[in-house]
Amino acid sequence: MSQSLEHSLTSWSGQALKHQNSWIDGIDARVRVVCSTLFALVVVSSHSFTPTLLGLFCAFLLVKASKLNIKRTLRRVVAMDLFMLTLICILPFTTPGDAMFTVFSLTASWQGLLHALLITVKANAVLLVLFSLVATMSASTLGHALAHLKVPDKLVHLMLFMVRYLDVISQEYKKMRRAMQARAFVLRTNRHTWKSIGYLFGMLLIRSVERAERISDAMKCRGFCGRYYLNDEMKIRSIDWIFAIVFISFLILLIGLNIDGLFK
Amino acid sequence: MHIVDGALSSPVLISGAVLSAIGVFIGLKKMDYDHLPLVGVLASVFFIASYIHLPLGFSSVHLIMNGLLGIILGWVAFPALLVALLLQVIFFGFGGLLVLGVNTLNIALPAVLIYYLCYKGVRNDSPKIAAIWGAVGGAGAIFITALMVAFALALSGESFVLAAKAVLPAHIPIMVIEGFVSYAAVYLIHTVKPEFISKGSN
Amino acid sequence: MAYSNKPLIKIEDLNYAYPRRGSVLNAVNFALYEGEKVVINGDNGAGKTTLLHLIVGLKKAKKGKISGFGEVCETEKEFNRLRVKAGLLFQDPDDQLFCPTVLEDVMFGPLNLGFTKQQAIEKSIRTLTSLGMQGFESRITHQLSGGEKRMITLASVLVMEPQVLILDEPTNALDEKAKARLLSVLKALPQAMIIISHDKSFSEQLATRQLTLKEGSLVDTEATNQTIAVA
Amino acid sequence: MAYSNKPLIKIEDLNYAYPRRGSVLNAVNFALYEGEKVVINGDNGAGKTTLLHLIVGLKKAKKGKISGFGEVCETEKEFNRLRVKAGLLFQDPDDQLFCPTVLEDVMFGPLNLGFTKQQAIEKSIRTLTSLGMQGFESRITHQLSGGEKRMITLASVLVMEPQVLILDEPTNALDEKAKARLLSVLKALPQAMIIISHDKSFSEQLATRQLTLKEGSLVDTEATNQTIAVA
Ligand SMILES: Nc1ncnc2c1ncn2[C@@H]1O[C@H](COP(=O)(O)OP(=O)(O)OP(=O)(O)O)[C@@H](O)[C@H]1O
Ligand SMILES: Nc1ncnc2c1ncn2[C@@H]1O[C@H](COP(=O)(O)OP(=O)(O)OP(=O)(O)O)[C@@H](O)[C@H]1O
Ligand SMILES: [Mg+2]
Ligand SMILES: [Mg+2]
Repeated sequence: MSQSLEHSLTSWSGQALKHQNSWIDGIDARVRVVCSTLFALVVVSSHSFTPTLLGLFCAFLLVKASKLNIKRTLRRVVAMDLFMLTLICILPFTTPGDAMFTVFSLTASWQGLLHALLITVKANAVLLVLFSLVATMSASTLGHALAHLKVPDKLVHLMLFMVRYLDVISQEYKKMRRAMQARAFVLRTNRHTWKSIGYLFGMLLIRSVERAERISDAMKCRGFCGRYYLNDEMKIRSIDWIFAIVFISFLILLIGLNIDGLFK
Repeated sequence: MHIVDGALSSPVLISGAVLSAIGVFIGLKKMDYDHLPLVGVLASVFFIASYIHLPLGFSSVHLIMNGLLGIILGWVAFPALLVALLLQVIFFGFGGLLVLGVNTLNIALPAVLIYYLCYKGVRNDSPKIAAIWGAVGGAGAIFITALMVAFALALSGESFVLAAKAVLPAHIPIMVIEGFVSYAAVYLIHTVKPEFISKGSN
Repeated sequence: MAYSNKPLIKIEDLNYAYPRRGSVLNAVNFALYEGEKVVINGDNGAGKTTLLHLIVGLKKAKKGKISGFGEVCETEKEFNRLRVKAGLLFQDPDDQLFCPTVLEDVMFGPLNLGFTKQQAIEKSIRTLTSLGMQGFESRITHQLSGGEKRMITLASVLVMEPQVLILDEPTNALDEKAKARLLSVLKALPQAMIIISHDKSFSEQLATRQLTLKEGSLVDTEATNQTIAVA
Repeated sequence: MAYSNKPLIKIEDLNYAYPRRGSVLNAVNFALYEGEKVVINGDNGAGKTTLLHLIVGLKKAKKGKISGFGEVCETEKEFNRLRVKAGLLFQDPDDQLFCPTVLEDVMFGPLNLGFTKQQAIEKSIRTLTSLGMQGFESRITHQLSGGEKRMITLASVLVMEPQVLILDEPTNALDEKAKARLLSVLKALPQAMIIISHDKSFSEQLATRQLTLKEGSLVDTEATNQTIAVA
């Protein structure tokens, strides 16, 4: 399980999650980022099941609409849900309330279970919306969108640099790792393993720093004078407005359901 | 250690986000445009650290290496880790969007603390002594991270106290491993390219 | 061939040594004239890359004089002016392509030179088109193949309209097709060039003059070949 | 030459393709016998490195059978056993050298095999001496020259006493002197070898058999030369 996730991690170099073309790809990146952030805000601060479940339902619709590769999406969600499982196991015992059952004189409460389930639903809903709206663009598009949303310049360029060199450096890592493997190195739980990995990591750092020096040199050669530039025109079109309005109306509905819940 | 969305209470989320924002702000102030390639490249090295899985008995743990990052980058660790964590949330679903502030704080603040704690030590002339400080930094950062995760959980409600208590022991093996790995890494850097540790920070 | 008598780039008695290492360059003398395409051969680690970096002032020589376009270069500012006129292509294209998309990367130079965004875009697209790379503008740089990366780095240097091109192993990691393509592009360019290359057939087709960097100094390739033949 | 009739390494019908790319290897068949020194030529990007990595299981073939020393290898564990007996020298020495000092790097293999530290040190020093690299033990790997790095990586493979040596462009980045030195070392070694090399004179002096990797399959070099001569 964690193995397969590790694999997708090592081969990621800033590309979007695997998906087929859909109308969501046509929507402005900024709108998608803002909508999913608002969605997260509303869903996470909800108190009752109705709005969160409705949010999860909406997330499912979006996953369907964005034509994400279901297998890969599931792999990521299940990884998180395994973690949530521990929460579901612990919370009923630590939350006081109506007894559900008792083991070893520990009482599991319905309230605790519900609380754990609520958290699970929220976390899943947020993730699925992120996957379908944001992860369906490449990391550099995301960077451009963030720049337009007035995220500090340095932060955006830091992200773009990181995405750019992730692939280069992970290739170097993989080559060195393979060379170790070729000399019959097997990962074990012992000091030899940790020392070797430490050396590998240190060497990777040194090679990366040397590369950073070369990149700086290359920038100087092109007259770099302390400024970076981004080029892209993002235009909001009517479909973006429509999507934003529909989505935000839905969020307002969720908020309304919450207030209703409060008054009851 | 990523906390997921929905678990923490709003006050914890908000204070985490505010504190992280301050850290990121200081980090960005300390980072010149000239340093961007270096920081960007190092941030990707630490992204890669998180997919180095080491076996631990029947299970496995992945490296975090925030201590070493802190030693090298100081306050700049905040923006570097924020970006790395953001990408991990969006493209891999590790953690969550609203807890990003808390998660960044939990990993980056220890890095900065370690920077001040081990600054002198890792710059010692003897590689062995420097490496020992590196090990202290590596293990110490995980320790502080675990402590902060526990706090964030405990502050979010009575029902999380037990989970919070479990966090610390669960991190002890990782502490040991990171200690050894950081020892070797600092030792290597010290023998191969000593100017890196003394120069590559600000 | 009649050269104009003023060299574009001139190096006199250049010396360089890395810390904790013996000297790498030892009294190197060299001059590049208009219209020349000079190929520099040399073993690995001979110091070829070091020489090129010294020429454009990325490293500072311990001793020796570098003049570009008639001016002696010493300060960073002077070298900065030299770098605009002498475009350097790095050995590893990955070091040079640091912007997210191709167009942004090619635009980076002109924007630094003070062109407006609109002008920079136009210049970039024109350069890309002249290299036959039209349609690549919005491609993501790190997802290109080796040959494509090489062409884009060339475009990002050419867009600055340098008078001299300095190429560090441009055929590195290229397959035959990409190599042939690059060769025809380079042959058609009017600029004077300094080219490092291990590739015999490539350099023979391109060079107007061949030099070898050996034991820290530049010698005529033919001369070395003769001594080998004699020995 | 009389070969013992059991091949050390045998490949049957090997296929490989990188994702998002056409097939690289296409029904490759090959057998290596005791005492052979097989040179594999091939253009850049022909898939030579890929082939070597498949043989020792660093990449997993999509289709085909690899057997080493009489055993079919499929799982990671089986390949690990194969790797102990078949030492692979990487194309770029920098990828292989990750320890701070030479001695530590050479010791890495024996330690993986379960030798004690003391034994590992003794073995390493013996191997270094046999390659004429005594005195390099405490040198820092990152600061060695290309030729020295190559020799150290060779030592770090030989110290594991493999029965087969697999060398990926060992003369890459070597100057003439270092090349001659490596040639004499390799000639003196008793192991069977698979060598990738672009260097004609080097491979002619070393090879007992020459193959060419072309369009995804291995063919006799002489055969290809003849077809070229005919064409
Ligand atoms: N930063 C450095 N610190 C110390 N030594 C260095 C450094 N960079 C290069 N060297 C050494 O200086 C020598 C010349 O290096 P250089 O890169 O100029 O060679 P080169 O001729 O370009 O080789 P190649 O054909 O491999 O590119 C080499 O021996 C190299 O090891
Ligand atoms: N990780 C990878 N992902 C995708 N394609 C790859 C990868 N590694 C290699 N390739 C491609 O596979 C082909 C074969 O590569 P390989 O490295 O085996 O060639 P080679 O014969 O060793 O070349 P060289 O002489 O340059 O070393 C090349 O076209 C290369 O671009
Ligand atoms: Mg070079
Ligand atoms: Mg190869």
